[in-house]
Amino acid sequence: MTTTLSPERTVTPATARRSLQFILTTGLLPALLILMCVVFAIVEPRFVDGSNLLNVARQSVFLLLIAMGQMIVLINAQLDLSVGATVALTSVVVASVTAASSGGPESVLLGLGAGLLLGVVIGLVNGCIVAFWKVPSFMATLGSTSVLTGLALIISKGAPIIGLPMIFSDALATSSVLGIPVPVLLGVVIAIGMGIFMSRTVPGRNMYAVGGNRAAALVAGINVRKTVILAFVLCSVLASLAGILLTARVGSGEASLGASFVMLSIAAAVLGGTSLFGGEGVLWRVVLGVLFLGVLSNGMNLLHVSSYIQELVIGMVLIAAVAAERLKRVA
Amino acid sequence: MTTTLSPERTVTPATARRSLQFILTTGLLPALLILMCVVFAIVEPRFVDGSNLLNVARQSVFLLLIAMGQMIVLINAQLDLSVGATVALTSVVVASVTAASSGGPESVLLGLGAGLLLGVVIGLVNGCIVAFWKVPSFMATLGSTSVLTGLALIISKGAPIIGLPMIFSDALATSSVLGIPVPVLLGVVIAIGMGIFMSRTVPGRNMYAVGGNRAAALVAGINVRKTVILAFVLCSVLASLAGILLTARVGSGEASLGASFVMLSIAAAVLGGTSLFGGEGVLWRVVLGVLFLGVLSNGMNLLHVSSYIQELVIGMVLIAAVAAERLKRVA
Amino acid sequence: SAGAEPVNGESWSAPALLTNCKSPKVDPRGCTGPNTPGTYTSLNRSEVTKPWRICSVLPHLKDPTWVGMNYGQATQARQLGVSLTTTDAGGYENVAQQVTQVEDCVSSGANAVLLSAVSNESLNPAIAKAKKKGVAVVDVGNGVSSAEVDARVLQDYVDMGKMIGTHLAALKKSLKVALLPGPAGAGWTERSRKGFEAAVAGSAVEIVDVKYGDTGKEVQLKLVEDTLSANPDIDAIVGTAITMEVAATLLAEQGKAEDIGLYGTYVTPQAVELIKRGQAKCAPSEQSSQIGKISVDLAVRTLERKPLDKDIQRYAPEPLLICGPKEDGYDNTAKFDATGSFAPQGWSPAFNVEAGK
Amino acid sequence: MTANPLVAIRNVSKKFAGVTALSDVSFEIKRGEIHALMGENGAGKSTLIKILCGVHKATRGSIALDGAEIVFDGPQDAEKGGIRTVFQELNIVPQLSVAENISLGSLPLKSGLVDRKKMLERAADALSGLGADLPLEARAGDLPRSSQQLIEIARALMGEARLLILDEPTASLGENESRQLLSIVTGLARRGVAILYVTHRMHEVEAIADRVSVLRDGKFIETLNAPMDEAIIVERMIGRPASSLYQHSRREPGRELLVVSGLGSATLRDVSMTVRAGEVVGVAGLLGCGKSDLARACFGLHPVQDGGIKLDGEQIARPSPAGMLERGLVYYPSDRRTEGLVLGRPLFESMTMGSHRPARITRKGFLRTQKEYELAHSIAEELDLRPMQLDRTSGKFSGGNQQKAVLARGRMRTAKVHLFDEPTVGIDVGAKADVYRLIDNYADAGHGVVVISSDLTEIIGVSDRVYVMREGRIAAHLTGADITEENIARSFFAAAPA
Ligand SMILES: Nc1ncnc2c1ncn2[C@@H]1O[C@H](COP(=O)(O)OP(=O)(O)OP(=O)(O)O)[C@@H](O)[C@H]1O
Ligand SMILES: Nc1ncnc2c1ncn2[C@@H]1O[C@H](COP(=O)(O)OP(=O)(O)OP(=O)(O)O)[C@@H](O)[C@H]1O
Ligand SMILES: [Mg+2]
Ligand SMILES: [Mg+2]
Repeated sequence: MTTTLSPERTVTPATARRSLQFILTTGLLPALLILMCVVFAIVEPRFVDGSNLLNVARQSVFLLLIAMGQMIVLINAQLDLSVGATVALTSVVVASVTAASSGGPESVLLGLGAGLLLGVVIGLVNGCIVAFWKVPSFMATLGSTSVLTGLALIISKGAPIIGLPMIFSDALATSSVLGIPVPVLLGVVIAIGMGIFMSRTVPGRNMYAVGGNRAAALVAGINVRKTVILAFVLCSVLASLAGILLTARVGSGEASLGASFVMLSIAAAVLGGTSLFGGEGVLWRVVLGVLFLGVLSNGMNLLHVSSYIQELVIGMVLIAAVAAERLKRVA
Repeated sequence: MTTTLSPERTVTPATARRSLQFILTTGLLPALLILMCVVFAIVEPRFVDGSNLLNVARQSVFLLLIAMGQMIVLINAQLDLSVGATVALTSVVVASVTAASSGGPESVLLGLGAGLLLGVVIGLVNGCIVAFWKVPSFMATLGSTSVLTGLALIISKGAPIIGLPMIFSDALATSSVLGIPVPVLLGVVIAIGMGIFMSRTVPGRNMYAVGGNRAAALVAGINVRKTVILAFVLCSVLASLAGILLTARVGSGEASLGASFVMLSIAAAVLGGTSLFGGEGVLWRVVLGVLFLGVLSNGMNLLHVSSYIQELVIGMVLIAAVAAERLKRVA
Repeated sequence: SAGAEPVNGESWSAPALLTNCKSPKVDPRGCTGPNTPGTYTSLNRSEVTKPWRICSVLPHLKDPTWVGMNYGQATQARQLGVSLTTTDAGGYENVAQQVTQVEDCVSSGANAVLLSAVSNESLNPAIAKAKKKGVAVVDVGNGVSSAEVDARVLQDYVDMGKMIGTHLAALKKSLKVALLPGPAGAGWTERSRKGFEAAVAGSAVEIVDVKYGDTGKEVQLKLVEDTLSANPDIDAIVGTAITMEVAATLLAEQGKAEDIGLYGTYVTPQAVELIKRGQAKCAPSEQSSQIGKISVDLAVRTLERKPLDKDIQRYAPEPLLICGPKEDGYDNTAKFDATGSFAPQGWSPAFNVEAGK
Repeated sequence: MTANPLVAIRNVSKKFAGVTALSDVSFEIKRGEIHALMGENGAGKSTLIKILCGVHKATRGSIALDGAEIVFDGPQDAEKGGIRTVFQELNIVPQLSVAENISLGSLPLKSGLVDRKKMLERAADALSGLGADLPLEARAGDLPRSSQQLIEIARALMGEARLLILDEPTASLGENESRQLLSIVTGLARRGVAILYVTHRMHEVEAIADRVSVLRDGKFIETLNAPMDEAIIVERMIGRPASSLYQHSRREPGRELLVVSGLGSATLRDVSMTVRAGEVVGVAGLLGCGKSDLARACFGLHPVQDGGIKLDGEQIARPSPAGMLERGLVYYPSDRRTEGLVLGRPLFESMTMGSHRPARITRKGFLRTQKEYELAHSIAEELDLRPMQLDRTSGKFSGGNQQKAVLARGRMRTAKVHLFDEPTVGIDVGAKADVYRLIDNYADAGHGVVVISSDLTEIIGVSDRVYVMREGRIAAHLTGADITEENIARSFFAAAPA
């Protein structure tokens, strides 16, 4: 009504209200992420360099893939602690296989195939232990972490596996399409696919039901075991893919690769609003969670924050972000 | 009826039945533990040496303390990932404080006091974040792990803190009473105390209620927040005590101490039948869980099993033991 | 196992640095101080009177440095016909685990412990206990501050850091350097930083950034990327061998290979390869498999009471600064003999070498 | 009675995000009276109770206890004020023993430690007062819902209460236990305890209530004095005169759809049952007689050792929920919170859960979310589900409306046989008629329907034939005019007629 009288006056509260609305419905995370980016950009203009932003994207892909898998498992009210060891074993196996191959273009496919197949097998084993033996996933995947790490060490004998064909790294790490690095492209495509899978397909929807109330899902005729096993397989395959891309990027097979992803992937998923108790989680928010962690650490590195202080800050930010989200929901 | 006819015949099935009964009611763990000890003793007689057994006991005390704390938190349907970082920070603080002290007998008390006080503070902070801010404990303690590690690094500047008075190590690590090392004695006394606390006191029982059904506990008039906070405080204090004893044992303050206890303590508690979902757990079984892990690793070391294979074995045993327990319960 | 050397039991000699730990100029804690170049001569199998039982306690067996150490130790144990069992703590964070392993070793009846400590300080009580039980202790690879050890075979990481620092300072160019020494809080990380800082102090080399991080490749990768973004104007990166491995590709990718020199505080076979190919400039080799060989020999010498030299308690293989074609005038890669540093390709760690074989 | 009432509720309003649960409610509860609180599903009864006992805070208005205004910070404050509550949702700790659950929050002490002996004595006393006999050391979670309900009531009855609030306490109790409870309640009232009693069972209100307050859509309508006319109460509740509750059209039963023969399990003994097309078969029995387990066995949720299950002529070797649904047998669980709904997800998801493909809301493997929502919406409309915001999470709906969402399941797929386990638990009179209409329509359409219920009038009202169960066996099989309250009740206790 008063718009004609004083446009400035009414626009401001409306915008403010709309942005408050946005924050309240979509959560604080996007707002925090934007705020953080703005602060970093002001304090350190190099942050918004094209090359640095591409850096952040490239670094985040590995965590993104693993965090998506973790989200899927978390939605099923499970947890996968073995993603790190899966990355390690995949790296070692893929490097061994491709190093022994001809080195032609087919070695890329061979490596991809071997790695993803391994992911399927690991996921099946984890899933079956949880679904059939009824071992809580925390323990099952803690155990399989140990087994997979042992296997990776036995295969690699404690030394990196070298001799990957150049074409492997070229194809999966350094090449780019339309200026976007292949791994980033892959990450985006898979994120979209997983987003559709979780929200628009029956197995995806079933995962929310199984995680939200397992008994009710069973009574409603959902094959709970199949659903849980599928979730573990997806998670392990995504972790394996991350392992393949990492191996291509670092150019060797390493049994020590990936350990840092276990807790980070859970943190990113939860930061993105995924519930640790199942039944809740949306893909695009997990993407934001990953970017949040990536930007925070990149920004602090650019600002030369000491690693000791970084530890401190990351811990506090993690707690504060989750707390803010909770308190907002209550309010 | 047939006892008079052929005593041997009837004794066997009766004994078998009774031992089966024992296994079914108290769980497989005691049986597995005994079996493992027997196997190790046969294959490697040194295993049952007095000195080796004392070794196992001495080594297991730290894990025992932390696993007891973890059990208490788990019974409340929470989780404490920060026990490792608590050990580290305690070590650094206690070493700094005692190294700066006179070195007389009061420095032992000073160190103990500072360490335990730190434990109380860490537990209060963790507990309040969980109880008041409603941050899931997984995230809260993941965050506080990062904060505590940062603090430990800042205080120690990344280097071990030396100069602990001799008396500190003497009193808390090397001395023994009636042939039993002080740390072991402490562990036993605290285990008994905690056992009574959890089974026979109101706050202890309340923890089972809160973990089993929070809403029910709330409407029954139990102060849920207070209970949860108390659990975190107990857990952190036990972790701090482990940190103090470890510091006395290694003779210096280290920011890298303790990280390996996080997963081990959860594994030991769950192996001992504690539920990851709250409301279930008995202290003496957690003691068995700790001994199980301690004996397994000690035995494999005595048998010179390669560390790669050890990883593999521990993982499989962990899964198998939990699975056996589950399947038994279903049967 | 693949690549094992022939066992002939013959004595061998190699250049080494010798330190008298009791000399007034030497700090008795850890026996660091001036050393004199000399030679280390091993025992002959015929001089060994008993099938001694030796334990080796390593921090982990997940990288070529420690696998190389294992190779050297196993090889020398076979040469001398003594038994050697190896345990590893599974990582630098597992202090308590390593203390346990030393105790397990002592209670298993070993005659000597080869201790590659995960912490400079924390193993001291365990060492004292082992000594009390009459077990010989040799400080291997990492260094401990205890004065009770019977002998030491190690390259101090202070010296490693110093070596690369001295080299940079000697270039007499003004260089802006980013230092990525390794995981925060690990003993060797802090020591190499200390050595490097001491060596470049007062020179034209300026340390503009220090970033800690685990030696997992994914961690170092991110760290180097961020370091490059944060410091576009640096002239050199000095880091762990893993840092060199990931940085070489990154620099090539970003077209900065010509502008930024890569230096390391230690090497892996891959890092050596990079130096040879000119993708990295220089890094010191601590000669870990050589350390391994000397450590077993020294332990047996101690047990047999046949010291090489009564006054010398600390031996180190002569450390090597490997520089490649990229570092004008310093290229020595042709002379580099990898067998002193690493296990041969395909070597599987030996956890149990039995006596007399 | 003293001048000021025990509890005075004045202008209480409560808003949740999106809904007003109560608006401007005022009435009083006197000492020693049994005050029934009635209203349709979602009328705000449970919300009002939660405000009275400190679980929720009122958005506006005040509550006075004994003339003094009170503000509770939590249930423990209410307990200190002498207010005891049995909530609609069960609040037991499944891992703890029966005895400990009864003493929850007030464990007896002896020299600082928990006095187990006293705890057991107390529990035994409390339960025997209810005429119940539960194993005191058993894990509460292993007991059926009805026993758990008894535990809760026993807990509330312990200690000195001034106001006892019971929110549908008999919803999952059998006839016997219900009767026992009613007599205890009257006894308490005679001793001066005020009782606030919520139920959807009219005959209970008639039997015990001194006054009835009615809520409709969150608004206070009226307080009626005894004696009361059922028709008037119902009219006040639903805002229009009540129609007849039970519909029962005459049908000719067709072929045998479900044949259960000689079923034996941990709780069932040689149970045989036949369900034909176009008939409604009632299954009655006392608490714990195994009537639920019978249905669960047919659906594959309860493991059986002997006997066979035949569905529409096909012998089922190993029934599983997914397989039985596929074949056209639908089971409606009695406990909506544990087995019916995903409480944290939108309600429509719980309605379509497991039925995406049979309901044809998928295309080429993808969900057609728009169509899904429309389908759920149309079925919800049929069942008069309220409020009609199906994207609210299930947990935010009132108990009765949650129950309706569970009942929607059979409309999502083509079904032949329906097994209803306590289908009207927590459903108001108006909606009950809807449910019975639903059941009758299924039978008219030639489906076989089984109704398992602890409510005898319900069994008699809907069934063409009735099986009565006792201790895991079929104790009687009644048809036609034999279906009477006396006959059924007699079979509860007496040996089965040969
Ligand atoms: N926690 C909550 N959040 C949001 N809305 C709620 C919540 N609890 C209740 N409501 C809403 O408040 C209204 C009243 O619910 P209430 O549970 O009080 O009904 P009721 O009278 O007890 O019904 P019933 O007979 O079905 O149990 C309903 O519309 C319900 O959806
Ligand atoms: N009071 C009780 N004490 C112990 N076990 C009981 C009791 N009541 C029932 N049970 C157990 O419950 C199981 C039968 O439960 P089921 O749910 O089939 O009975 P129901 O007739 O449906 O009873 P309800 O009316 O409680 O739903 C059996 O395992 C029986 O042993
Ligand atoms: Mg209600
Ligand atoms: Mg029932």
